[in-house]
Amino acid sequence: MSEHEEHTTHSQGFYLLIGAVLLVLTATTVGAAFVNLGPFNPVVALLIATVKATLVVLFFMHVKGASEKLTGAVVVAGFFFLAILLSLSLADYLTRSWR
Amino acid sequence: MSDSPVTAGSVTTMEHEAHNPALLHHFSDAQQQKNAASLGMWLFLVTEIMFFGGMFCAYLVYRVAHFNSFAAASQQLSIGMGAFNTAVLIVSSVTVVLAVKAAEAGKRKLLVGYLVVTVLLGMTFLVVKGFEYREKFERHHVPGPTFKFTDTFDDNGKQIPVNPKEAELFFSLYFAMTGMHALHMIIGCGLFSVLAIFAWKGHYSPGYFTPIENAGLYWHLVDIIWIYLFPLLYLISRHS
Amino acid sequence: MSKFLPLWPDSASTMSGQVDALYIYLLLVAGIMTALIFISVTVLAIKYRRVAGREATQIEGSTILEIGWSIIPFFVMLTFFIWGAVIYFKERTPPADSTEVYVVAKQWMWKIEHMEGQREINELHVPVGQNVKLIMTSQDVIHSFFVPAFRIKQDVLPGRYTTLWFKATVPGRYHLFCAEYCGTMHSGMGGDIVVMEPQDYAQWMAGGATAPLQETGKELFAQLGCATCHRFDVQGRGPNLTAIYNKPVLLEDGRTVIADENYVRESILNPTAKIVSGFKPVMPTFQGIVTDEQLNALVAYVKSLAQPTPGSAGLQNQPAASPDQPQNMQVQ
Amino acid sequence: MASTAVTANQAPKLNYLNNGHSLKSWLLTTDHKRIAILYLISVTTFFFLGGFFAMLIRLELLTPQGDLMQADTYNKVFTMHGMIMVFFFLIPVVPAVLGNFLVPLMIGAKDLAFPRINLLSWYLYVVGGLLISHVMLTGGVDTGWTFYSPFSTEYTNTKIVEAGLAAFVAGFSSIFTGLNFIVTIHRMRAPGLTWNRLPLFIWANYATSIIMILGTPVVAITIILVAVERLFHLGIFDPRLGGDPLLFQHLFWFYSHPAVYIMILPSMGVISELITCFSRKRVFGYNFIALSSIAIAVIGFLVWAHHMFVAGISLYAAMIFSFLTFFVGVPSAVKVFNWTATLYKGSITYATPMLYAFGFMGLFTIGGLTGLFLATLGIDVHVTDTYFVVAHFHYVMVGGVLMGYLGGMHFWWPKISGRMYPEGWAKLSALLVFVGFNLTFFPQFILGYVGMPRRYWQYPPEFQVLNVLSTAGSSVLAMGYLLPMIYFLWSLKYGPIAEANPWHAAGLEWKTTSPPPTFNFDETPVVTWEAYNYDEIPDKELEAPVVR
Ligand code: HEA
Ligand code: HEA
Ligand code: HEC
Ligand code: CUA
Ligand SMILES: [Cu+2]
Repeated sequence: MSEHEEHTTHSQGFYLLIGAVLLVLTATTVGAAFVNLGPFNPVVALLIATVKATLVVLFFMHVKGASEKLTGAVVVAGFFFLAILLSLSLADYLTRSWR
Repeated sequence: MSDSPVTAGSVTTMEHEAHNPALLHHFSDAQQQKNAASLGMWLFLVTEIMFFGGMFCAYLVYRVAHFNSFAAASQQLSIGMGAFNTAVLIVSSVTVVLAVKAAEAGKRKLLVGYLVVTVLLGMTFLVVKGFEYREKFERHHVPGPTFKFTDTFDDNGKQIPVNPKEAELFFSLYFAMTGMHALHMIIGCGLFSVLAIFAWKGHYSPGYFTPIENAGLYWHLVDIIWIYLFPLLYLISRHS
Repeated sequence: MSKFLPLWPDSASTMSGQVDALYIYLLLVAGIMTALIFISVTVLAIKYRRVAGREATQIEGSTILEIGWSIIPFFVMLTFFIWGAVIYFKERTPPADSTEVYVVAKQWMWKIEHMEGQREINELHVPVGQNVKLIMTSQDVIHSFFVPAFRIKQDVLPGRYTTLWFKATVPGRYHLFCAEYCGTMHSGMGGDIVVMEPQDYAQWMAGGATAPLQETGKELFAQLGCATCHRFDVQGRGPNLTAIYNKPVLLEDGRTVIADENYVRESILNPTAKIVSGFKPVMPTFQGIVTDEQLNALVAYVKSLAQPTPGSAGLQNQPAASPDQPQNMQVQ
Repeated sequence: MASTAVTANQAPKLNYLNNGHSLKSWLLTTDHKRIAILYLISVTTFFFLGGFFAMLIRLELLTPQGDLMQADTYNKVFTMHGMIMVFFFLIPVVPAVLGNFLVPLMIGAKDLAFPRINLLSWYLYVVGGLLISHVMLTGGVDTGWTFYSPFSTEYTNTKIVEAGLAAFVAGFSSIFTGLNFIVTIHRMRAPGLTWNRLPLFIWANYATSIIMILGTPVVAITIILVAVERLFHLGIFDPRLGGDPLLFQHLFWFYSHPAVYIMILPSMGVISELITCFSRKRVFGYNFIALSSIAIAVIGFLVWAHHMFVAGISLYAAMIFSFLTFFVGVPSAVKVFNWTATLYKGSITYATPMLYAFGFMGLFTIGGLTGLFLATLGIDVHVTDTYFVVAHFHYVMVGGVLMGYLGGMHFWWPKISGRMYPEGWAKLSALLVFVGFNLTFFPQFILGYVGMPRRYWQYPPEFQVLNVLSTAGSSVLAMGYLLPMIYFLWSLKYGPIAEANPWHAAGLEWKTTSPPPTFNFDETPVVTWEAYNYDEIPDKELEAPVVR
């Protein structure tokens, strides 16, 4: 079974490395919150969160290098429809006060 | 003729290579079963994304509408506990992924060890969360008749009074989102405890460790949700 | 229309003819399409019914046909969209010269306040030929103001204003319904719209009035102490409220918003939500202190400061152009 | 070939129905076909319950005054009618009954990918059903099936939390069904059964499952937020806290609009099967029908706020959503046109399933076109929340989905039960349903445009005539629904034994015996042909009409 499926697990060191990167990013995001970046504070926070999430999805959840393209498609679909929910809702809220 | 009905024969076509006790009868081989389980899990994770998505949508809409109050309320959260918990979850994700690796390598004791550590980390998270909640109770930051909020929003040194109602809204979302997340953590801890017992009993082999893998996927997703919850709830406008 | 078997609603506003025209167009297209499908199915089903010795002819499909019957209906639907959107836009944009009427909905009645001070319950008297703008809010759940004869409807929400306008054309008495489910007596939450000739209306107006709404508002403005901060002679602690209505306001956080009814309402109930640039957030909230009716009066008053006579100034359609942006009024 | 099947059947053969008779062998079964039967029984029960409430509604509306029941009772009645019909009947009906039965059969699999989760789905459904029955018996709910806040969160004192829980649990039942279908369709297809050889019913269920998975969780969390708001004062939608009641509507319709496609898509899949079989033809434009199902599923997520045009959303959002709504009309139109074109040069028989298919095409067209009326902003302002909307959705849901379901039930009844139903009675009931349906719901279009609001317990007297017509129609309709109930039950014992393939239809499900054995196929079939290869199924054997 596992013969005909090139397995995607990485070395232990690699996982520890990713873990360390995630911890550093956490520290960064806390630090960045205390710096006044004007409107860019939330942008930076979300950017870092997205990088972290991507690392988890790609390496911990083994989407990167998976023999199966379907998994990636499923993940992308999930976030795509979430984006629809958020953006079309905001399309209402952000234009409420326009005239 | 291609459409002739299947000849009525004996029903004993079940002689599959049933060398794996975990292989269910309706799959043709273990690979098919494994792929099915993995796809099923991923689809379930998508439902989780959408489930939390509803709350993220509410959060987004209200944050845009009541930014000052949200910032002021956010500043009342304990950034220390939040950051600590984020770190705990990240470490637990690492132990999970190492557990999967141990399972794949067939190292039973190592696998059990990692699972137990994961559960402990999960519990740590929940205990810290419990302390946070208690603090909220003590400071009357729990929505409802006893809710009180007198802090102001410090906008570059200018103190802007905050409508306590909107702060209450923030805390409603805070409790709904972190509460739902904590519920998922509890389920995850339970799941890994059971898996640890099974692993101890030797249910898994390098050829079959799908439950570990799938529980791992679940745990990582719960981690990802926290990765977003943390900056969104704790880190609004912390600079001053 | 027959009162026994009405097949078409009364038509009593400037909107109703326009909506009916679009409706008839839709009925026509839908009728043609339905007929097309029904007739094709019937004809094909009969023509190609099973007969001994004739086999079905297999056809794969035709990309040209597929594209054709995707694109053509789409363009037909586009006409629905455009026409419908134009009407909707008109329905949602009250003319500048509208008389304003405040509506407060609650389970299960409509409370109506005219600018001149008349109050009614479950009845609204309006003159023929006059644009009327309703400024509506609810004290409890969501309701919906629905006048079939005018072809208009708007949900009435707690916590904010929604608006609706119409111009009645035919005198008479028309149904007012609550169209959003609101509890036990939802079906009883109705009343009448009474459309009158202008002279009858004037006569009706002459009776029963208390003080005009903005006068009530003015009194409240003094009573509640608004006037201590919002002065008209010198710059007080709060901005001068003259002529803010329907003008853009620059906020402390750099955004600009239009000071419409909802803005004024919010400023009173939740002053810190939007801080006017250059001012300190010292205004106390009046939530729980003023009732919805009093709030309406205050809003009417603040608006009257911008409009010499209610509803007649033409400020509506010239937003950003005005040079007297609020920040010019600030001294601090 | 037909004869082999008959002989096979005459010998007492082990099939899924007689493989174990104990209650346990049913209640703990993991056989998708048995689970389908469990669903069939429970869903039918709820249909008649919902229908019973519909009759109460219609009786109350016979007169303008509210005389049959109290206003509160009426409100509870239409709420129960809507909730039961939507969550406990129409959403599960085609996927959970026909889909459960047929998806593995049609793709040549032994079962669904996760048989135990499939059983769990049914139990969740039952738990939800029991909860809603409990609510019904202990006071009911009166919010309408839409649960609009703040009425539901603050003002009503009926059993919102329990009813919400019922919908929540039923929602998870449907999520798991969808998950099971997607995995099964991806992973368990018989060798040779490529994506473009799949029956269109499978495509339709696949698209449906996508919606179930993406949409249902959102309504689940929304329901939880409402419950939490009532229980713990977490005011998420409360306007007094600066919350927005419209947010509830956004979240609710984000699911509940796509949910209407959960209902219609599987039924459309059924229609594709029926029309091809009874005109003995390859379907016209296979790819376009298949892709239009997916298109409907995806575009269906972009249009939800068309339920909120007068709710107080922004002018611009209303325009965006109106515009997007018209896009779903296109793939729906593609389907209708392709079905019609499939008839062309066919060899058509008028068996009962085909009559239902004709009914579907006509009534769905009317329902869908009036949906376009509602999507047109200027019209919706006038007719929203009136009986026009009620008529629209009964046309698509009853005239569309239910017709498709009944057609499918007749078509696959021989496969499910091993017996034929009585054709004459079936034709009569199809006629009753069609006539009764139009009499019930056509007057409601007029009522709506004249201005009668929905959810009204009493109404101005001038609307009475049209309401009387509608009530009269509904009793004809009730007859039309009771009849199949009776003759299906009758046929279980007295119906003629069905062949393996009584309709000489093309799908894989017809290549196994009727009723199928527990593991569906004695040998896993290998597919070497396209779907609907009716050219390869000789017509000559059918010289004598199939249908007597
Ligand atoms: C099975 C269920 C189902 C289906 C399939 C649909 C299909 C559609 N619905 Fe419907 N709808 C409901 C169930 C359904 N609906 C329910 C339950 C409600 C009320 C909920 C409540 O408030 O309680 C509702 C309400 C509803 C509203 C809100 C009304 C209101 O409350 O104000 C709207 C508005 O846009 C709408 C639109 C549509 C459209 C555009 C389609 C389209 O998908 C239809 C597409 C089909 C066609 C268009 C027909 C075929 C096409 C042709 C033959 C081509 C020819 C056409 C041209 C040339 C123009 N529906
Ligand atoms: C699948 C969905 C579905 C189905 C099949 C039906 C079927 C029917 N519906 Fe329903 N309806 C809805 C979904 C559905 N409805 C929804 C979602 C609403 C909105 C609710 C809301 O506003 O919240 C609604 C609302 C609604 C209203 C509007 C109520 C109002 O706004 O005040 C009306 C009024 O006529 C109505 C009538 C009918 C009728 C006559 C049938 C008939 O087709 C039913 C015929 C079937 C039978 C009659 C079954 C046979 C049963 C018997 C003979 C009874 C005997 C049995 C026992 C005693 C157990 N429905
Ligand atoms: C303690 C002083 C104070 C009192 C009392 C007060 N206000 Fe204000 N008001 C302010 C200040 C300061 C601002 C500008 C900052 C802000 O937007 O909060 C303001 C802003 C406003 C605005 C928005 C003005 C603009 O230019 O956009 C309105 C409208 C308003 N107030 C109405 C009222 C009414 C009506 C009352 C009485 C019921 C009232 N205020 C009582 C201080 C006050
Ligand atoms: Cu008020 Cu319905
Ligand atoms: Cu819809």
